[in-house]
Amino acid sequence: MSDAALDRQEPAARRRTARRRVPYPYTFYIPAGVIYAVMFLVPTIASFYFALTRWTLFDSHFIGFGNFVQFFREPFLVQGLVNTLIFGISTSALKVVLGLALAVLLTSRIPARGYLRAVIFFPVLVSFIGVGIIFVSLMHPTRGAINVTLETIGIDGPGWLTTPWLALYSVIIVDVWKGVGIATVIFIAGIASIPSDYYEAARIDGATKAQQFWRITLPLSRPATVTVITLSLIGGLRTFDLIWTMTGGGPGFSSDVVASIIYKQYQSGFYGLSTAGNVVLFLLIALVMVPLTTWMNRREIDI
Amino acid sequence: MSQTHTTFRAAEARRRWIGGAVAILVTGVVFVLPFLFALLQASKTQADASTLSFSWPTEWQLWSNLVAVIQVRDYQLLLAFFNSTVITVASVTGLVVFASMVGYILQRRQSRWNGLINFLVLAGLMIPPAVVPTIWLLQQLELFKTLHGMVLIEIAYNLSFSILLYRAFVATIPRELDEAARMDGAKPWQTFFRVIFPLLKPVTVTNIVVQSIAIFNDFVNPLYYLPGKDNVTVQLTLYNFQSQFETQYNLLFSNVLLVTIPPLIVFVFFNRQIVAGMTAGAVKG
Amino acid sequence: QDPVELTFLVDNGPPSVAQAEALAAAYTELNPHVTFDIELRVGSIDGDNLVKTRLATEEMADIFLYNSGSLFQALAPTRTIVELTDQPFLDVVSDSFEAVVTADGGVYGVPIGPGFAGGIMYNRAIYDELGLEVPLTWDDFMANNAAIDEAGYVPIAQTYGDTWSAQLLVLGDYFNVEADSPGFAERYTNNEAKFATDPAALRSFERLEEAYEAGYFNEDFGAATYDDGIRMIATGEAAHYPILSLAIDPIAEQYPDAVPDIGFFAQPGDDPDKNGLTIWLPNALYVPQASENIDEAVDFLAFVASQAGCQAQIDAGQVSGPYLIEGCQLPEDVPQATRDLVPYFNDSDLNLPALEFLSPVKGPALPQLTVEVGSGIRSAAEAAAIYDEDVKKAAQQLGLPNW
Amino acid sequence: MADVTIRNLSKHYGAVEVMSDIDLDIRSGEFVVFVGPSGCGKSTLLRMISGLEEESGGSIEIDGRDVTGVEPSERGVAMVFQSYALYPHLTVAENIGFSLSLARVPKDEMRRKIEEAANILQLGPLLERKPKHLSGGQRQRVAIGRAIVRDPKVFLFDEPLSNLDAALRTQMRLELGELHQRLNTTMIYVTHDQVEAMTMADRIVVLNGGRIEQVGTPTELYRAPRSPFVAGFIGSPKMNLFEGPVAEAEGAEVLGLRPEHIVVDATGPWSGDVRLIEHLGAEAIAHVDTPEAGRVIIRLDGEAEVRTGDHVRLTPRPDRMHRFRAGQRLA
Amino acid sequence: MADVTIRNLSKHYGAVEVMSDIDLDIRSGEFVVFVGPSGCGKSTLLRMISGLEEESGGSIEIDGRDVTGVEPSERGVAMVFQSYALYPHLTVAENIGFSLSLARVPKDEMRRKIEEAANILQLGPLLERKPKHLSGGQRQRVAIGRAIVRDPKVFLFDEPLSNLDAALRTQMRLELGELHQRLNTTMIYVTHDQVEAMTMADRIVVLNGGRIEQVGTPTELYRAPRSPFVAGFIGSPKMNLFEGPVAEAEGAEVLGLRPEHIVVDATGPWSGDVRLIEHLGAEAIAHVDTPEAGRVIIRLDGEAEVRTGDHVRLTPRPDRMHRFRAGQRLA
Ligand SMILES: Nc1ncnc2c1ncn2[C@@H]1O[C@H](COP(=O)(O)OP(=O)(O)OP(=O)(O)O)[C@@H](O)[C@H]1O
Ligand SMILES: Nc1ncnc2c1ncn2[C@@H]1O[C@H](COP(=O)(O)OP(=O)(O)OP(=O)(O)O)[C@@H](O)[C@H]1O
Ligand SMILES: [Mg+2]
Ligand SMILES: [Mg+2]
Repeated sequence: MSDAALDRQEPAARRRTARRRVPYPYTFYIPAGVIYAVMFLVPTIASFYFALTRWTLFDSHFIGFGNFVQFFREPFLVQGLVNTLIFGISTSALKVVLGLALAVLLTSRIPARGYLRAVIFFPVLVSFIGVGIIFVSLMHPTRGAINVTLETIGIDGPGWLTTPWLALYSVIIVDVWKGVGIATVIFIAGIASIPSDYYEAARIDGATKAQQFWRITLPLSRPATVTVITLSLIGGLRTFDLIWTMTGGGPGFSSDVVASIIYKQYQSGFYGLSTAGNVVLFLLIALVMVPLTTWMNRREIDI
Repeated sequence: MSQTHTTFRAAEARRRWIGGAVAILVTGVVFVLPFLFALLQASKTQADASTLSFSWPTEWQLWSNLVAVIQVRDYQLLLAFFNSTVITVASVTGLVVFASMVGYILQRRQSRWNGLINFLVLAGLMIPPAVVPTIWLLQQLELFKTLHGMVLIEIAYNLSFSILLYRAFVATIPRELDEAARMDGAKPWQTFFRVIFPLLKPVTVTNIVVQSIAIFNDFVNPLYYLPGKDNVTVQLTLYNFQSQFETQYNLLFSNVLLVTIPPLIVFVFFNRQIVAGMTAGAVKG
Repeated sequence: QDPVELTFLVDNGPPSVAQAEALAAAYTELNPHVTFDIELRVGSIDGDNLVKTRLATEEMADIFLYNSGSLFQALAPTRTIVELTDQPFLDVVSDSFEAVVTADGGVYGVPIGPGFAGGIMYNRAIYDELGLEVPLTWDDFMANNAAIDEAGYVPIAQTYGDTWSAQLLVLGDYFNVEADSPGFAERYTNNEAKFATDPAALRSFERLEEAYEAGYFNEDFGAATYDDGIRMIATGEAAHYPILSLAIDPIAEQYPDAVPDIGFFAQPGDDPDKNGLTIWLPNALYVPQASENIDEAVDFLAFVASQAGCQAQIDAGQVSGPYLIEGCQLPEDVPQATRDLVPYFNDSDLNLPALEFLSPVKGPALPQLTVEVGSGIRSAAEAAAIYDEDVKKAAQQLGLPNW
Repeated sequence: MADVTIRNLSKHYGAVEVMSDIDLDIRSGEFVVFVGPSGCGKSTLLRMISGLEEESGGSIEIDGRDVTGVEPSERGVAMVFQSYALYPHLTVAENIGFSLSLARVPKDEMRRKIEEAANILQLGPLLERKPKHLSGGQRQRVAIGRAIVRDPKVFLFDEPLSNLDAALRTQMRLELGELHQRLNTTMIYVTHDQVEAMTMADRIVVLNGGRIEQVGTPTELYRAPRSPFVAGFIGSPKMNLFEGPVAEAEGAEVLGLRPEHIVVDATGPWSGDVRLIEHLGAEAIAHVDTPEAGRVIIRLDGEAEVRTGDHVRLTPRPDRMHRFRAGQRLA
Repeated sequence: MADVTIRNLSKHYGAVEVMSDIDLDIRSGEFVVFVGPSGCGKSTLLRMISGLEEESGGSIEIDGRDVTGVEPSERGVAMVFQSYALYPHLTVAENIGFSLSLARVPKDEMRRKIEEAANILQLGPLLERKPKHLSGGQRQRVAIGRAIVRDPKVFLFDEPLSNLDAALRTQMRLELGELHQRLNTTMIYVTHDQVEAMTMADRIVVLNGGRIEQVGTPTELYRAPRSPFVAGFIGSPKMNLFEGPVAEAEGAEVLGLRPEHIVVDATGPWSGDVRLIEHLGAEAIAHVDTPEAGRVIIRLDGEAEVRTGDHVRLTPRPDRMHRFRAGQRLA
C-alpha cells in the first residue's frame, strides 16, 4: 500500500479506535510484558553495559570493546563455533525427526500407548546432573554397559567420551535421548489438533498411511514443527549443560561449544568477558534464528 | 460376520500387536535400561556404587538409602519438596495464563509491532539471564530470597517458550469462533477465557508438563536468587551427596529417583488430558 | 546474652562439612547462646561464582569458607571482608598461612582444616613386594614405574574423568620449578617468565608427557574418576596416584584396611638434593563486612584459630595433614600418608606452597591442557604456549599491573 | 459400476442406536437418493458405505465383495462430505487434484482433469486460492470437484448442492446426471431438495429414525406413498393429512391429499376462508381454514385471482386420495 | 426494530474487489432476502453489517446511528453463520445459552429461553451433546438457536436452512416468519432457496458480482425483472431467454418467457420434439427442441400426458413476454 493510501485511511482509523473495541487488545500483553520487562529485559540491558567493562563483580572498569577483541582471540573459538553449529543443527534435526515419528506412533492405536508415552518422556524428568552421571558411566570405555555389551559380541567399543572426535557426537545422542520427549509431546499436541475430517477425506481419496503422513500430518502439524525447530535449535545453539556434565568440553577442548567457552570464562571470574561472549553468542543465534523464524512464520500465515 | 471381515481385522490387530511389542522392546532398551542402572546404583553401598558399574548390588539397601536421603540435614528434602512445589505451581499457573494471552493476540492480530514482539520472544530464549544485575534488581524490589520473587523470575525466564507454543497452536482454532463469540456479546477477555482457552487444552497440558518439570528441576536460578537454608529446592539437595572430591553415588541416585517422582506424577496425570479433536464440529469448510 | 544464630556457608565436600560441624558444635558448647545455621554450597569453581555473587550483592552468610591464595585475592577482600590484622588470635596462626590470606598488608582469614600437599600417593604394599625405594629423582620414579609395569600393576593412575586431577603432575611439580629456576613465581607474576620459555617450568608439562608416552597409565585414564583413582591405589591396582594428600580421607572411609599401605612422597625433580614438597595451604574462614553479627562471627574465628578449635577438628577425625596452628599436635595414630607429610611440613626448606598461593595469576584452562598433554592430544611445548596465552588473558581480566 | 448390497446393517454410538436393520440392494449404475429428516442417519449410512464409520452389525458388499472392515481407499468410492473437509493447506487446484497426485497420475493428465472439473464447477479463476478465502458455495464446489476427478465405482454425495444458488444447482444437477450417464457409475446421493430427489433419482430411499420407510422410483413414492410419513415427506408443499371424520368417511384413519389435488370450484363440498397466500411466482400456495377438514393447503396457479380473506369452496379429487390405516397404505 | 442504511459500501480483499457501490435502505421491521450466485458477496455484505468485516469504504447506519467501526456486540445484531461456528467444547444447551450467560441472564430465565429455542428447533433430546456428535442439520439448528435466544434489533441469517429437510424447512420458515411478526425485528436473510426467498421476503435484493442488480418485492421481481440476469435468476426452472430472430421479432435483444407461460396447444406457432421430461410430482418440466427458438423449457401439470419423444406445438403467451435490450428491460 502506498503512503498516500495510508494517509487517506488515517482519519477513518482514528475514528474507529475511538469507538470500536479492538477484538484483540494489546492489554493482553500487559501482565507478561511487565514481568518480562522488569525481570528479564532491564537486567539484560544493564548487563550489556558490563560487556564493555572489565568486571570482577566488585569493580567494573570501562574498557570499550576490549572484551570483544579478547573474546575473538579465544584459542578454541573457531572449533567451538563449528561444534556449536554441529550440536545445534544435529540435535534439533534429530529431535524433529524422531519426535515426529514417535508422536505419530504414539497417537496411533498401538497397545501400551500410555506406557510408551511415559517411558519416552521419562528422561525429560531427570535433571541434567542425573543424566550426565548415568551416561558417563554407561559410556565408560572399559566398564561401561555399552562397551561391555559390545565386547560380548566381539566389538571393541570406542571411548565414547574420551576420543576427541567422538565425544561431541556421544553427547549429541544423549541430548537427543533426553530432549526428544519434549519434542514428542509438542508434536502429539499438534497432531491432536488436526481435525479428523482431513484424514477421512484422505482415506477416501486413496491415501496410504505413508501418504497420509506426508500429505496431511506433516503439513498440518506445521505449527508444532515450527515450534519444535525454533525451541530445539535455539536450545541446541545455546545449551551446554549436558556437555558440561558429561565431558566438561573435553577431552581437552574437543567438545567445547561457544556457550561452554563462555561458561568457563564466567567461572574463571572474567565476568565482563563472558558477558561480551554472551552478546556475541546472542547475535550469532539471532543471525540464524531471525531469518529462519520470519521465513517459517510467513509461510504459516498461509495455512 | 463374514470370513474376510474377521481375518482382515485380525491381521490388522496382529500387526498392531507386533508393532507394539517391538516398540516396547526398543524403548525398553533405550529408555528403561538407563533407569534400571540408576535404580541399581541407588540400591548399593557407597563403595559398591563408586565404580558405577552395571552390576547387581552386593548388598541391597535401597530402602535405607532412601531413608538416609530423606533424613539428611534435618529432613531437608521434605522442605525442598515443599518449596519446589510452591514455586512450580505458582509459576506454571502464571505462565499458562499470561503466555496464552500473549500467544493469542500475537497470532490473531497482525500489526507492525509483531516483528518486535516476536523478536523479544525469541530474545528471551536466546539471551542468557544476567545474574548479578538481576539480584541487584530483586534487592531493590525487596524480592530477593523470597518465593514470590523466584516465581516472577521463573515466569519471566520461561515466558518465551510458552508463548511460542501457544502462538503456534492458536492458529489451529478457527477464527469464526472468535467472531461468533463477538457476535454473542463477549468482551475480548471473555472470548479468550471462555472460548479460546478451553480449546487450547492440548497445548496447555503440554505447557504444564514441560514447564513444571523444567521449573521443578531448575538448579541454577534458585541457586542464585533463592539462597538460604529455608529456601532450599530439590535440585540443590543433590549437592548434599556430590562434591568436587567425593560423591556418594548410591545416595545421589536415591535422591535423583526421589525428586523425579513428582514430575512423573504430573506427567502421568496430565498426559491423559491431551485429547484429539478439540475443535471437531465447530465449522464447516 | 541474647541468642544469636550465625549463618555459615561451606562447600559440600565431606571434610569441609565435617570440620564446620565439629567447630560449630564445639563453639556452641562453650557459648550456648550462639547457634549455627550451616548452609552447603557447590564446591569447585561453580561455587566460586556463588561466593563472589553473594559477596558482591551483600548477601553473604556471617561466616564463609573459601580458598586462600589467588582465589581469595579475587574477592576484593579490602572492600568485602572484615580485616583481622590486629586480632590477637592470629599470633598462633602460622606465617605461611597468613601470607595467603593477606591483601594490601591486611590479614583476612583463619585456617580451617589441615594443610595438605600435592605429590604422589603410592601403594607401599607394591613397593614392598617389588622391593622399591621412594624415588628422589624423576628418573628413579620412571625406573620404578618400569618395574611396576613389568610386575603387571598400573604404574600411574590417572583420572581425567575429573579434569582437575589431571593438573597434579604439573602443579605438584612446583617445588622443583622453583628449585631449578629460583624466583619464578615473582617473574611469572610480573609477566617476565613464561611456562613455554622457562625450561624448568616447561619441564612440568614434559614430565606429564613422558609419563603418558611411556604408557604407564591405567587403560581407562580418560574416563576414570577420582573415585576410581582412590580405588586403584587403595586396592593395589595401581602403584602411584599423583593427587592431593587429602585423598587419604576417602580411603580411610571406604577402604579402612588399606590405610596402612598408603604412603605419600613429594613429586621428584631432577636433583636428588633438592627434593621437597609442594604444599597446599588450607581453606580459610572469613567474615563479610556486610554481616550483621560481625562481633560474634569474629569471636568464632578466634575459636577456630585456637588450640581448642584445632582439637575439635582432630577429634572429628580430620587428620589428613598437619594443622597450621602453633602447638596443635596430631595424634600418634594418624594414617601413614599423613605421617609421611609431617617431615616436609616441619622443615620450611622442604616445602613450598603451590604456585597459586604465590602468585595471583592462574590460567583457567590448565585442567583441559593437562588432559590434552596427558592424553597425547597435544605436545607439552604447545600446551605450555597456549597456557601462557591463557594466563595472559586471566591477568588482563584481573587488571593486574604489567599485563 | 458396481452394485452395493447392504444386509442387516446397524450402528450405535455408545448407547445411542442411530441405525438398525437396514437392508438395501443398489444395482450397478443406479442413481439412488437418500432422503429423510435431519438426523435420521443419512450421513451415517453413507459413511458406513464409504468405510469411514465402522458398522456395529451387519454387512456391506460392493461389487460382490464383502467390504466390511476394508479400508475406504480400497472400496473404490469417492465421497463429497457434508462438511466439505477441504484440505486447508492446499489450493483449490491441489485439493481437487489430491487423489490424482496420490495415485501418481502424470502431471499433464492431472492438470487436464483439474481444469475440466474446474470448468464444470465454474471454479476457473479460483484455482490458486486456499479454502479459507472462498465463499460457502465455492467451498462446496471444490468438495464436489475432489470427488468427480476420480474414477470410482461408487459415488457418495452428502448434500452436495445445498449451498449453491438455484441456477447453479440446476446446472450442477444436469452435470452430475450427465456424469452418471457417461461413467455409468453407481451414485448414492443425500439431499433435502425435492427437485433433486425427484429428477435425479432412479430410486429414492426414504429413511426415518434410522430405518428405511420406503424404497421406490420417484413417481411411485409420489403417487403411492406407503405410509403417512412418506406421504408427508415427499412433495412440497407437503400433502394434507386429515384425520377424524373426513378420513373415516373414506374408511381410513388418515386421509392424504396433495395440495394440487384439491381444486377451487364453486360447488365443492368444503368451504373456508383463505388465511394466507404464499406467492411462489409460477404458483401460489393457499392456506384455507375449513370447518369440515381443518387447515387445508392447496396449490394454485401463480396468476389465480384468490386473495387472503376470500371465501372459497374446495373439491378434493376422489381419484387422488391416499388412504392409510395403522400407518399402512390401504390398497 | 431498526432500519439499516447502507451507503456506497465497498470491500476488497487485498487487490480483489468483491463488493462495490452498495446502496441499500432497509426499513425497520422489514424482512429482506439477499439472493445471488455463489460467491457474489452475500456473506460478505452480511458480515459487514454485523461488524465482523471492516468496510473498505462507505458507511452503514443501524437505527439512525453510524455504526462504522462499532463493535459487533454493540450493534444489536444477531447472526447465524453459514459455517455454523459452534463452540466445540460446549454442549448444545451451552452453545445456545452462551450469549445469555455472558449477559448474566438469571439461570431460570436462561433455561427457559434455551428450552423454548430447543422446542422450536426440535433439539430437545440433543441439549447435552457436543457439536461433534450432531448431524449436519442438527448443527445448523443449533446455530439458529444461538441467534434466536437473543433479543437483537437486526437478525442476520446466512443460509440458515440449507441443511434441513423440506418438512423441517417449511416449519422453520413459518417459525422464523412468526418470530419476525412477534418481535417485529428487522431481518436480513441469505438463501438460495427460491421458495424461501419468494415466501418470506418483504423485499428481495438480487446481488451479482458484488453489485446490486435489483431490489423489489418478490412479485415485482418475478413479474418485472429489470435485467436478463434477474429474469434468469429468479424463478425455477429458470426463465427461457431467447436471442436472435425470435427476440428481434418482438423488438428486443433478449426475449424472456417463463416456462409456465409457454402453453402446449395444437395450434401453437412453435413446434418441436420433447427431449426430456423431469417429473417433480405436482408438475413436470419438459425440455423441447424447436427449430424456431431452440431449446425451450416448459412447465406442465404433473399429470399431463406428454412423453419424451412426443412432438408438440407451443404457444408463447404474448402478454407475459419480457423484453430486454442492452441488459435493460423495455417498458
Ligand atoms: N478472505 C478472502 N480473500 C479473498 N477473497 C475472498 C475472501 N473471502 C471471500 N472472498 C471472495 O469474495 C467473494 C464473495 O464471497 P462471499 O462469501 O461473500 O460469497 P457469497 O455470496 O456468500 O457466496 P456463497 O453463496 O457461495 O456463500 C467470493 O468470490 C470469495 O471468493
Ligand atoms: N458421534 C456421534 N455420537 C452420537 N450420536 C451421533 C454421532 N454422530 C451422529 N450422531 C447422531 O446420529 C444421528 C444420525 O446422524 P447423521 O449425521 O447420519 O444424520 P443425517 O441424516 O445426515 O442428518 P442431516 O440431514 O442433519 O445431516 C443423529 O441423530 C446424530 O445426532
Ligand atoms: Mg448428514
Ligand atoms: Mg456465503
